Amino acid sequence: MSLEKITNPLYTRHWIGNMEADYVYTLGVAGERFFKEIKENGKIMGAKCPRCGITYVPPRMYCEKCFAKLEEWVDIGKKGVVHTFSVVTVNVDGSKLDKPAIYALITFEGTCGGLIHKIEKTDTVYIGMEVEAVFKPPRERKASINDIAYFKPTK
Amino acid sequence: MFGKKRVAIVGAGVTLFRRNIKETGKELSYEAVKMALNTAGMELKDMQSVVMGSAPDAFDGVHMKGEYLADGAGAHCKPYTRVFVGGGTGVFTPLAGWWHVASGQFDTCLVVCEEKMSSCYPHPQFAFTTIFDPILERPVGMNLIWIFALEMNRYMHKHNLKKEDIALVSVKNKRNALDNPIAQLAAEITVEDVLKSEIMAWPVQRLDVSPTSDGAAALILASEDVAKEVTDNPVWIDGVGWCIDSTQWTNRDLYYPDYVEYAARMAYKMAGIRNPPKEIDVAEPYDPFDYKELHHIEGLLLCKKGEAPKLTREGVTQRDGDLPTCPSGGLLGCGNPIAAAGLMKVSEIFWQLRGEAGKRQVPCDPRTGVAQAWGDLMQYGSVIVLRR
Amino acid sequence: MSAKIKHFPGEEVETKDIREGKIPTEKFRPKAKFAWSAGVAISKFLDELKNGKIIATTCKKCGRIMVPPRIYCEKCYKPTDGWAYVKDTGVINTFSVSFLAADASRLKEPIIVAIINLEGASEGMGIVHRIEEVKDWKKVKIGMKVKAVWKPPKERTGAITDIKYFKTMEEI
Amino acid sequence: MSDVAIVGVGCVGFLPITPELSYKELMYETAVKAYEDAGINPRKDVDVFVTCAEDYLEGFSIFDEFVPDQLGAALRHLFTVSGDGMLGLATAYMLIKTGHFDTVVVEAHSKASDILTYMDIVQFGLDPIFNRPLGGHPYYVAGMEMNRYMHDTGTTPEQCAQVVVKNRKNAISNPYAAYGANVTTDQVLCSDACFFPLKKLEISKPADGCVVMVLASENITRKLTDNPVWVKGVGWCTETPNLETRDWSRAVYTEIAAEMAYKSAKISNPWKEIDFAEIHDLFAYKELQHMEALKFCNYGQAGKLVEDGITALDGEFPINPSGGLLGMGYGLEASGMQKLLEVVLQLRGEAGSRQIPEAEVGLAQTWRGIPTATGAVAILSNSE
Repeated sequence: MSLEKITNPLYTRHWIGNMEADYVYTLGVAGERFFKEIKENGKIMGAKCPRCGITYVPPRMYCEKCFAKLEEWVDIGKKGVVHTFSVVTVNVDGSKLDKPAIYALITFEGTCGGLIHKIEKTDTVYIGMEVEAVFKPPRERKASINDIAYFKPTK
Repeated sequence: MFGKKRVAIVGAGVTLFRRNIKETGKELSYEAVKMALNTAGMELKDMQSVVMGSAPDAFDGVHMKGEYLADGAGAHCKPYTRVFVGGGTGVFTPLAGWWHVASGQFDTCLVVCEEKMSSCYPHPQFAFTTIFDPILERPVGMNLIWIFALEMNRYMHKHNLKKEDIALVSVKNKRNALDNPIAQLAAEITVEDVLKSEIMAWPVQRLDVSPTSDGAAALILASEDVAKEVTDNPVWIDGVGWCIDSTQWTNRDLYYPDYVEYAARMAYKMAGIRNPPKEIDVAEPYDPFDYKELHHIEGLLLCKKGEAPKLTREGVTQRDGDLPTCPSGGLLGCGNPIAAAGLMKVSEIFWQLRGEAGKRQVPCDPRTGVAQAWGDLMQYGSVIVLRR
Repeated sequence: MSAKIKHFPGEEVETKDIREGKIPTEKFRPKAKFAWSAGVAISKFLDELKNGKIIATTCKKCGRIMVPPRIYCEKCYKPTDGWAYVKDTGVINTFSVSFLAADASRLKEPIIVAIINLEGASEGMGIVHRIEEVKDWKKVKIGMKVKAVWKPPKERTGAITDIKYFKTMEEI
Repeated sequence: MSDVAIVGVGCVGFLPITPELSYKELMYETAVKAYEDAGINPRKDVDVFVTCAEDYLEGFSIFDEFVPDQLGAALRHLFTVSGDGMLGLATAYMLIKTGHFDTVVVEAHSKASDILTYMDIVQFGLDPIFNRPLGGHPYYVAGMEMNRYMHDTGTTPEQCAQVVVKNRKNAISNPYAAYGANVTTDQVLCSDACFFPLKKLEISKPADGCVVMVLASENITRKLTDNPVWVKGVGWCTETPNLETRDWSRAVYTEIAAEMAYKSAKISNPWKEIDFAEIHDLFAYKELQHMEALKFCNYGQAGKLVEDGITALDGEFPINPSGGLLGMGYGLEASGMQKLLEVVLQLRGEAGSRQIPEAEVGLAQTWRGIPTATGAVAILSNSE
C-alpha cells in the first residue's frame, strides 16, 4: 500500500481520451453472397450442412457444430415467427427513445438460427407471432442487414 | 520429468497472408483450423479444448473479439480461452495450448490465431496509437514506427552497426519467402534497394518493415497417447518460456531484449538445453523489422550480444547455413497478421522438423528448433522449443 | 505450409475495390471515450509540470530516483519513499527522425522524437518527447545534451505538453 | 498431479467510483493485500502471474503492457487472459497441474468509472455484419433472453424481482459491496422496463474494484497456510457467439462448464454436496437461469426456490451471500473473482455477519455478459 493518498476531492485528476477509429468490414464469403441475394433478388437464404442436415440462417461458410463446409443454399422465404423479443425504450447513451423499438429473433420453419431484427407496424407483439420481412426498395439496398427495413405481422 | 506430461503438435494449417482478404475473421479461422484438422487426420469433435490468440481488438474492430471469433475457431460448446500478449501472442498461444494438455485436463487442444488488420481504416496504424500511455505518451503524438526506430537506433549505436548490416536480414527473408506459397511480400531485393527505400522514421526505411496483413493459422496439440495414435511423426513441445519486462520502456536500455533472454532461459531449462547455438538446428526469431531478427537471435542466446549481424553477413543464418533463421521468409517476407504470423513461425518449425517443408526445407536434417515472438512496449518475449 | 498442401485459402481483395465500393462492406466508428483517473503519482507529476518542474519518486532501498513517478518501486516491490525534483535538462538516449505523422500520413518536415534521460534522475531514467529547433536533422546524435522548452506559465494545463519540446544545448 | 489451493486473497472496492486511484494504483493496493495474506514476496516466490482484462474496458490496445510493475511482475512470467477472472483461475489451475509451476497469481479488476461510454463499447462487441448495423442499446439481447426464459419456464416477474431484493439486502453486510440496500419487490417491479421484460432495478450497476488471488501447489500450500481453500474442480465453456443459433432459454455454456467442474470435483448431486453458491447475476433472471444450468433444481424451478426463501442467507441453500453483482456492483472482467472471493471468505470462516455456518463446499459461477455465451464454474472446499 502506498505511503500517500489523495485526500482533496478537488485534486482527483482525470485524463480524457478515446480509442476511436473508422472500421470497414468485408461481409465475408457467406455474408457477401447472403446480402447480395437480398439486395438483388429480395431472397432470404439459408445454407444446409451436408453432414448434420441442419439449415443455418443466416447462412455461414461452415457448420459451427461439425465444421463441414456449407455449399448447398436454399431460399427460406420471407415469413417467420417471433422466437423472442424485447421492447427497448432507451438509446445507447441512456436517453429516452422517441418511441419504443422492438427487437426480436425471427426464426424460419425447418431452419436453425434466424435473423435478429426490428419489428414495426404493430401495437402488439408476442412470442410465436407470425411476421414477414419488409424489404427496402431495390435501389436503396446496399447489401446489408438493413436492406430488410423491418419485419411486420403477417395479419 | 516423472509425473510431467509431454505434448505433441500433430497438425498445422495456415491461410494466405494478404493486405486485404474477403473472408471474415471467423471464416479465416475456420479455414486454418480445417486445414490443421485435415493434416492431422482428425475431426472437430476430437478437439477437447480451444485456445485463441489474437492481437488488439482495435484491428478487427470488435470488442472482445475472442468471443466473436469462437465459432470460427471451432469452440462451439467447448472450453475456450483467449490469451493476449501483444505481438508475442502468436508464439504464446501454443504455450497456452501446451498447458491445457500438459496439465492432464485435456487430451487435445486446438490452437488458433487470427488477425484481420484491414478492418481498421484507412490504415491499422491508427489502432497502434492507443498502445501508448494516454497521459504521458499519446499527447506527444506517438506513432508505432517511432518506438521501433528508437530501439533500432539504440541497437545500432551500442554495437556501432551500419544499416547495411541490418538490411541483409530483409534481403534474406524476402528471398526465403519466394518459396512460401502464403507469402505476401516475397521478393528478390538487394541491400541497395533497402537503403534507397523511403525513409519512414530514421533509421527505419520502408523495406526494413513487414507489412500489415490479414490471415489465420492453427495447430493441433495432443497428449503423448493421442499423438502416437494419430501420427508416426509427432513434433514435441519440449520447452516453453515467456517473460514481460517493466511497463516503463523509457527507463530501460532498448539495445538488448532482456525479456527474450529470460523467456529463452525458461524454455531451454525445461528442454534441457545448455548450449543453444550448438543444440538448436533451426530458428524462427520474430522479424517484424529486420533489426528485430538480429535483436532476437541475441536474446535467444544463439550468439553473443552484438554478433548477430556478423552471423548474417557470413551466411550462417541462410537456409543452408549452420543456423538457419526464418526459413519461412518470416514476417518481412510472408506478411504480418500479428498473432497468425507468430503461429505461422511455430508451424514452420513443425514442418521443418517433419522434413516436409519442400523447397524451404533446411538441409541440416534438423532435430531441434525454436520459434520466438516479441510483444508489448519492447517488453514481451515468448519462446517455444520443438523437437522431433 | 507442408509441401503436401497445394491450396491455401483466402480470397484476396484490392484496397481500391474496397475504397471504391466495388465490394460491399459495413462501416462503423465506435464511441469509445474514457476518463482515466491519473492517480496519486501522475496527478502530482502533472501538477508540477504546470509549475514548470519535473518531479520524480524515490526508493531508499534501491536508491533510485524514478521518472515518470510511481507510488511503488517495481524492482523492490515496496512503496516509494518520497518525492524529488529532477532537472529539465538531459541527454538523448536514442532518437528517431520521423517522416510519418501519428496517422501514418507523410510529413514534409520531419518530427524528431527522442528518449531523454533526465539529469538528476537515476541512470537511464528517460521520458519520451520531441526535439525541435534543429536545422539539420542529420546532426542529431545519441548522447547530445538537451533542455526543455516550456510553454508560458499561463498556457500550461498540467500536461506532458506543458513542455513544448526539448532543444539541443548546442545549436545544430 | 498436485492438488491446487487458494492461499491468499486481496480485494479493494467494490465502489461506484474510485477517482483517487489510477488503475495501476488500484491493482497495486490489492496485490499487496493478497501477498500479505499469502505471506509471499512476489519478486521471489511467484512462478507465473495471470491478469484478466479486455482492451476496450481499459482504454488501451494491448493492456498487457501496463500490468507487470504494480503486481511485482517486471521481468517475470506474466500474461493476459482476455476473459473473466475465473478463466484466469482455470489457467492457474492448469499451470500448477502441469507440475512445472508451484505458485501462480491471478488478477482481475474493473475501472468501470474510467469508461465514459460503456454501453457503446458493449455494442461494439456485437457481430459487425449481422447484428451491429441494426443499432440500438445492446441490452435488448438481455431483454430477449429474459423474455424467452420466462416464456419457457413460467418464471414470474415477481420471482425475478425477489432476486434483486435478496441480493441487495445481503450486500448491506458486505464491506466489499457498493450497492447494498433494502429494496422492495414493488420498487423493482415498478422500475422502468427499459428492455421489456427486463427492468432497470434488475440490472447490476458497474463498480470499480480489484481482486488478486494467490494459488499454490499442494507442497507450497502446506508451507504457507493452515487455512487453504482447495480448488476441487473448474469448468468453462463457450456455447456460440452467434445470437441467431444460441439457446435463448437455457444457459448451455453453464450446463457444460458445470458438468466439467462436477466431474473433476466428483460431485454427483450438487444440491446435496454443495453448501452455497455465488452465481452471476448481472441481470436478476440470470441468477435463476444459472441455478437451473448448475442443476441445483429442475429447469424452471429456480424462481420457486427464491420465492420460498430457500436461497436467502439463512435459507437451506444460500445463493449470492455476498450480495451478488446486483449488490456488490458489476466488476466487469473481475466478476468471476468477486464470486470466488466470497466463496473463499465463507470457506475460511471470514465472512463476518454473512457467515454461513459450517460451510465446507462452495460453488462460484460466472458469465462474460452481453453479447457472449461464455461462462465458467469453480468448486472450492476447505477440506481436502
